[in-house]
Amino acid sequence: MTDWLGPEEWRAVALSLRVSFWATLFSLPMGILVAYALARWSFPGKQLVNGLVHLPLILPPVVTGYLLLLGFGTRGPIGGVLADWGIVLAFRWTGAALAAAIMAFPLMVRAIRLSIEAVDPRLEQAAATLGAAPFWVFVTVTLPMALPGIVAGTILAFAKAMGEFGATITFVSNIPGETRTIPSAIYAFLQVPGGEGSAMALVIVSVVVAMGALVLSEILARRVAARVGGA
Amino acid sequence: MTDWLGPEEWRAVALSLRVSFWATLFSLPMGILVAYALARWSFPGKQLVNGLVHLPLILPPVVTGYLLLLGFGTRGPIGGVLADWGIVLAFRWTGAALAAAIMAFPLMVRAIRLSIEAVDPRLEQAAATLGAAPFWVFVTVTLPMALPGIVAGTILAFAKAMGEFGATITFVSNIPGETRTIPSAIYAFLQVPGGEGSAMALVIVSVVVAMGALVLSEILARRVAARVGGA
Amino acid sequence: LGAWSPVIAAADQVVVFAAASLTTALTQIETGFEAATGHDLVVSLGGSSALAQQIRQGAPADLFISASTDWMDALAADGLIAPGGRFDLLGNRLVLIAHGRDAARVAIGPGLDLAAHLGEGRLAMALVDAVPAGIYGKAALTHLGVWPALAPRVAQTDNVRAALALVALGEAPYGIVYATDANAQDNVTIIATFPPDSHPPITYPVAVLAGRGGAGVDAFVAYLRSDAARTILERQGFVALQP
Amino acid sequence: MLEVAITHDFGSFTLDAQFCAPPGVTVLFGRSGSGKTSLVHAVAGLLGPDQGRIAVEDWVLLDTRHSIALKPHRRRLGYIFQEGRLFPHLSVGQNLRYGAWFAPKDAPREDMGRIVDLLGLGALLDRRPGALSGGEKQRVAIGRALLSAPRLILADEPLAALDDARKAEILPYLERLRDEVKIPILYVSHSAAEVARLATTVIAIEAGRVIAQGPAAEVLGDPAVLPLGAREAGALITARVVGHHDDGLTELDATGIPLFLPKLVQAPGTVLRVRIAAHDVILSRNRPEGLSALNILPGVVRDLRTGAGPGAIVSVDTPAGRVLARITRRSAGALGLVPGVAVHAIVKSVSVAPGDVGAGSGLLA
Amino acid sequence: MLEVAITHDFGSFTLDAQFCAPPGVTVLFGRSGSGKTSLVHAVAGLLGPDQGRIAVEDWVLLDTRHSIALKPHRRRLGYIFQEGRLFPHLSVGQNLRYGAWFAPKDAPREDMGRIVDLLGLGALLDRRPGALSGGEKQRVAIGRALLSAPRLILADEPLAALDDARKAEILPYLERLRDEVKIPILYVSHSAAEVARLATTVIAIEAGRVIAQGPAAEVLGDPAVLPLGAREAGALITARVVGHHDDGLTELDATGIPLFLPKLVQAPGTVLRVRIAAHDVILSRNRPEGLSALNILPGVVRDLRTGAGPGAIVSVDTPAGRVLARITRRSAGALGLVPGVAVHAIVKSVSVAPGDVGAGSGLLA
Ligand SMILES: Nc1ncnc2c1ncn2[C@@H]1O[C@H](COP(=O)(O)OP(=O)(O)OP(=O)(O)O)[C@@H](O)[C@H]1O
Ligand SMILES: Nc1ncnc2c1ncn2[C@@H]1O[C@H](COP(=O)(O)OP(=O)(O)OP(=O)(O)O)[C@@H](O)[C@H]1O
Ligand SMILES: [Mg+2]
Ligand SMILES: [Mg+2]
Repeated sequence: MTDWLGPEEWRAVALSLRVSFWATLFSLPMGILVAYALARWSFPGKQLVNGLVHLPLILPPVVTGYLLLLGFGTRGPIGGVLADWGIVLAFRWTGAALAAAIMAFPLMVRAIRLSIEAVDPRLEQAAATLGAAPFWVFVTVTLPMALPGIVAGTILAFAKAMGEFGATITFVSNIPGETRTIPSAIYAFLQVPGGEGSAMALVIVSVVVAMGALVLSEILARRVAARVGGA
Repeated sequence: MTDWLGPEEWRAVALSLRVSFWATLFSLPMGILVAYALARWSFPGKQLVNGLVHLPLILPPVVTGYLLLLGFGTRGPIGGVLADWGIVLAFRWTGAALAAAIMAFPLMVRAIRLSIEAVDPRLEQAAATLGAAPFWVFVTVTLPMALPGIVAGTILAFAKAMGEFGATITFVSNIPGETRTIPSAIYAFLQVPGGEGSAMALVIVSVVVAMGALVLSEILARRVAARVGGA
Repeated sequence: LGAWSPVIAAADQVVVFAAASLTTALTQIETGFEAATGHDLVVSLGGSSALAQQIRQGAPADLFISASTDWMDALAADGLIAPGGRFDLLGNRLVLIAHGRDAARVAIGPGLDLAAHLGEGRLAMALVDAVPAGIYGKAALTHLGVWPALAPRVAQTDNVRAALALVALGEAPYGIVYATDANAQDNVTIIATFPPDSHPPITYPVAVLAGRGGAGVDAFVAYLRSDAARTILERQGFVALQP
Repeated sequence: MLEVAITHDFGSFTLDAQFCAPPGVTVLFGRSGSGKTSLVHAVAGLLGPDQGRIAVEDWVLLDTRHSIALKPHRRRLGYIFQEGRLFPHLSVGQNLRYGAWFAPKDAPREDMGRIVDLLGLGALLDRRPGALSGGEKQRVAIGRALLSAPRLILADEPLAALDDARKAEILPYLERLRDEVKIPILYVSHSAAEVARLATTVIAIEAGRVIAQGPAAEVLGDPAVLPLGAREAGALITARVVGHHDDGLTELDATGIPLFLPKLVQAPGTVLRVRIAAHDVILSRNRPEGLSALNILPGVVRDLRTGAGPGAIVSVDTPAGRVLARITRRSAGALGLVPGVAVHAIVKSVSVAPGDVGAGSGLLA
Repeated sequence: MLEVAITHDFGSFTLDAQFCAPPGVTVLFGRSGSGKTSLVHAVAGLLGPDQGRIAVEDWVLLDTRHSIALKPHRRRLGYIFQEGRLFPHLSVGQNLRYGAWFAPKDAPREDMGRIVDLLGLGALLDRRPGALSGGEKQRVAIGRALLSAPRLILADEPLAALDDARKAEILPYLERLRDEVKIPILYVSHSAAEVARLATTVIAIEAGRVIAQGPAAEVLGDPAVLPLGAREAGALITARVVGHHDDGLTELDATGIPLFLPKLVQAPGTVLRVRIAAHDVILSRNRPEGLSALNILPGVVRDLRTGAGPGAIVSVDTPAGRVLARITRRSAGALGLVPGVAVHAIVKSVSVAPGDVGAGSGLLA
């Protein structure tokens, strides 16, 4: 089946996996933090943070990509600062990961937030009376109890990252081996006569990968729920 | 401020609101049903349903739009049947609503599912012993207890519908007044040199609308949670 | 070359940002160029507007091949193009297509009553104010005097391939696309070709970007002008403009 | 008549129990973890046992052999859960009315106002369960079950969270429910006082099995059958109300023997059960004089059991029925108690409440 | 010494309570909804009262005037909640060890194995709380709090869900905790038996206010102070273990009067408190002979209170201390009981357990 997808396409698949993996991994701690803050704290500007997090969902992806380009491009205010530190995002796979992470972030945060909100605060109180400081209450009670939602949110974010196109191609372009993810490759194929077959092959690959992740997450979540359940 | 946005753009805003509103409203019952089934039932093919629901998230939007075109176009198997009943989706705002609904569906289902899973089954048992048949248990206990998640999922879906572009333009193209939503208009502006200003005006409108919905949902959810809370 | 290049081999790496409609042609040109010169060609394909914006934001491109002159002009105005580095690579023809393998041809002229042909159906075009194929199509229909009648019946897509797909699927009975797209598509028939004078000339300009250059870039520019490239482009249905 | 016969394997724990619950209150009695809640769950349909049959008269709720298993909502139960399980999104009033929404139109109903008064919930109707104290929650749970027009009441330690005063207020209501409405009540309790006061039938459970069952008087009156240690021993005897005296005492007649109790509400002629706990009885060879205790039953020692401890249980046959006394072996020896010896059982009158020692309401001696 | 003085307005309910809890067990006693749990929450830091001060010795937990309010996790409490609150995602063993993870290294610790044995949790360590019975859950909750090396134990009706046998097993442990470890225990209970057995100090709460507080002997022994109805009345007297007899009885000396109890574990010489419930006392003008009751205390009537009911409470001064007797007005009249009259208080020996009537463990008479 080596000729089923060409080497270029396999590179796109590998790149998409890498981009989605790192995008998900890096946004997870931030996602948990933001979800927790939105679920349990009240602070000035909370609605603003909430709005910012959801922005990528509301905006057309092209706009998000455009804004990323303006902000994180080599000439952008943030991109310039990062470049001085040796971190280059523009037109790199790291930028693709950033775009994917930002696009997937609202989904991740929503899922985690809902499951944190569902944790019974009375259990957190019980942990506090047993001497657990807020951080440890979070680590030993809130986090494990919210695990099904965290798993769900993570996989959702991964799936979204695998499918992200508009923001990615606008921000980091479509450079083979560097930023040409599966969706970008599909786009390129669809732009030329006769490319539909190759596009479909890539669609199938990405569906298989994402479905695999999804089924895995269901199994994980069920196992976790069985452990936690029947309180 | 009438000249801040042209009449064309105001039409796009009105259309986007209409499309998102109906997309959300129509997918809500279905979303609740699917979320409940995934949360509480086990049936053969459950993983398949779960996968199908998430498909629009995984696929590049263009592919989803193309598949919609194949299935729901006037010549498509489903579109043909619907056309016989007088329901035309192709090139209509109704089609735009369908595309938006399908793209937003995974987000809605995930949020609702998580909050249904968080409802204590022992309360549902208690309702059953008091004579409530499963449907009534659902309506009087599960649904109200899951309300914060349902509100969250609905608003998430609405926000997503407001931002949907790729699938919509591929499925129903861009017909002013009929299918030219805010994102289509923004995209068009961004394609021509010097169009960024007009694009940004529309971005601001859509951000304001979606943020309004978001803040509203937070307030609603908080009120609901306060009613349910402290069990 | 910029700091971007992760591997700097003995041979140069040439980065080309090109309109997505050139995908197949550039894939073949890449193979030929790399075999012939030993340089490494990297092609990033996308919408001309997105690519131009990226170049404005400092994208590490050596060359830009645009599907319209507008964006090239805009870059030129910004001073992002190397002086003397711009030329028109190729041209294209705009055609009217119909659904089906053997639709009847029509004559394009002042008497064309496309609206009657359409009936309840739609005319598929790329975005008429934004995407080059749509802009050219609108110009042609305006030139023919039928635009006001047709405007409400146009289904605009975000790119010309999507317009082609609508016709191929029969969702729209007619469409206006490039000849290059229509040639390769089953299930559509070119029923007329718009006269070149009915719309601004369709050209794909190429430019070396400001501050770029070197042996690799020079070699690629030379290759683009070669017969080998010309053959490839013409096989795709383009009109090669450079001798 | 509720008939239950089920087996279920929990892995680490096996339930294997058969019992019949005639009309009235059937108390499931047993230590923590013995399987009481699991049995009640099976009756409610919340636990689907591996095998078994559950029926109320000829209305079959479960029969695994014939693949019958009514869904919980068709069983028309009023289940008072061990942990309340109030609906947090509904007000107290809505919680109380919940069951009535689903009850058949023609089902006999309790009056909402009456139950609210009885349970002291009047001031709480608009509150949410989240803002209630533990005992308040449990009272709402009781009210909710009673108001659902059930054909069978299941109560899992419904009074454990209540103070004695509140218990004393609610118990008579449960008694009336038992006596007036002909619905079986399956009642889980740890409290001997509650058991004595309410039980028509007692089912003793140990490690998932029924180790004793029968009429309350029998199970609680026979120390050999009683599984839970002599502490719970006591006898139930039947008496008729003779009349009410001016000093607040009610006189009963227990087959010729007068008994005095704090004023009862029952009309003269009413027949009652009274419980005499074994640890409340003092024995005397001579008829004692000049004591503050008003109730003295003459009788004959029937038998005497001693265990490993310092105690002994003496059964005394009196005209009113058998009475048990828990005394020390030392006293038994000192008084020369052997079967056939005539003795007087001195009963502290307060102990002779309407079946109830622990939760009686008046002052007496 | 725990000092609490807080006010808090719940809207429909106002808490306004001041009390001191000296070392030992301080029982909060009051009816459902009186504010007991709210008070305990305030001590734990789970409720931030509008105003007030809470301190253990000179360690201030809360002082609204100086804006001090320690976070719950800094208060080093072992809180046994009314509703268990076990961690559902941890096994029973992990639940038990939870508090120890956070306790200071040098804090004095209970031995895990001992507590596990005591609470009968050995077989449950690998289970999850979801698969436990109600009583099992509560036992785990008790163990979890005890194992967290607390400086103050808060217990909100910890034994309500347990059967008498299990209660009887755990109570002595709580007693030992009270006597051996010098940590204050704040204990909410409805059960007079538990109160009598454990309480050093009793705080009676009614509608959010403290209506009586003081040493247990005083509050429980004075029917005028006792808020909760005469049923709970009883006297506490102090006695010293004299020796253990062969027939399983332990002899005590209460200021010259011998008392016999079922075998106790305490060594001769130990000083104990024993409770004599008013309703377990029979009065006699003459010294009674030939009775199975072993414990008879001579004394003099101090006073006699009658209420609206048929009962009377007689205080009798005996050499061992004041004893209360609950008798009928009729008997009081018949025996001619007025202050100054000499009487004998006949106490059913089983009633004289180590402070505990309701949960005593042996047979006696
Ligand atoms: N959050 C709240 N809002 C309003 N009222 C409340 C709130 N929490 C408790 N209450 C009320 O305060 C009173 C005291 O409650 P608390 O839980 O302290 O009672 P308690 O003495 O522990 O009762 P129980 O013995 O039934 O557990 C109750 O009347 C209760 O309804
Ligand atoms: N889902 C389960 N899986 C395994 N064991 C279980 C499960 N549910 C209950 N058990 C076990 O079954 C036994 C009986 O539990 P049950 O709740 O019926 O006891 P109970 O008699 O009601 O006790 P309590 O008086 O403490 O409420 C217990 O040992 C318990 O641990
Ligand atoms: Mg139970
Ligand atoms: Mg309480």
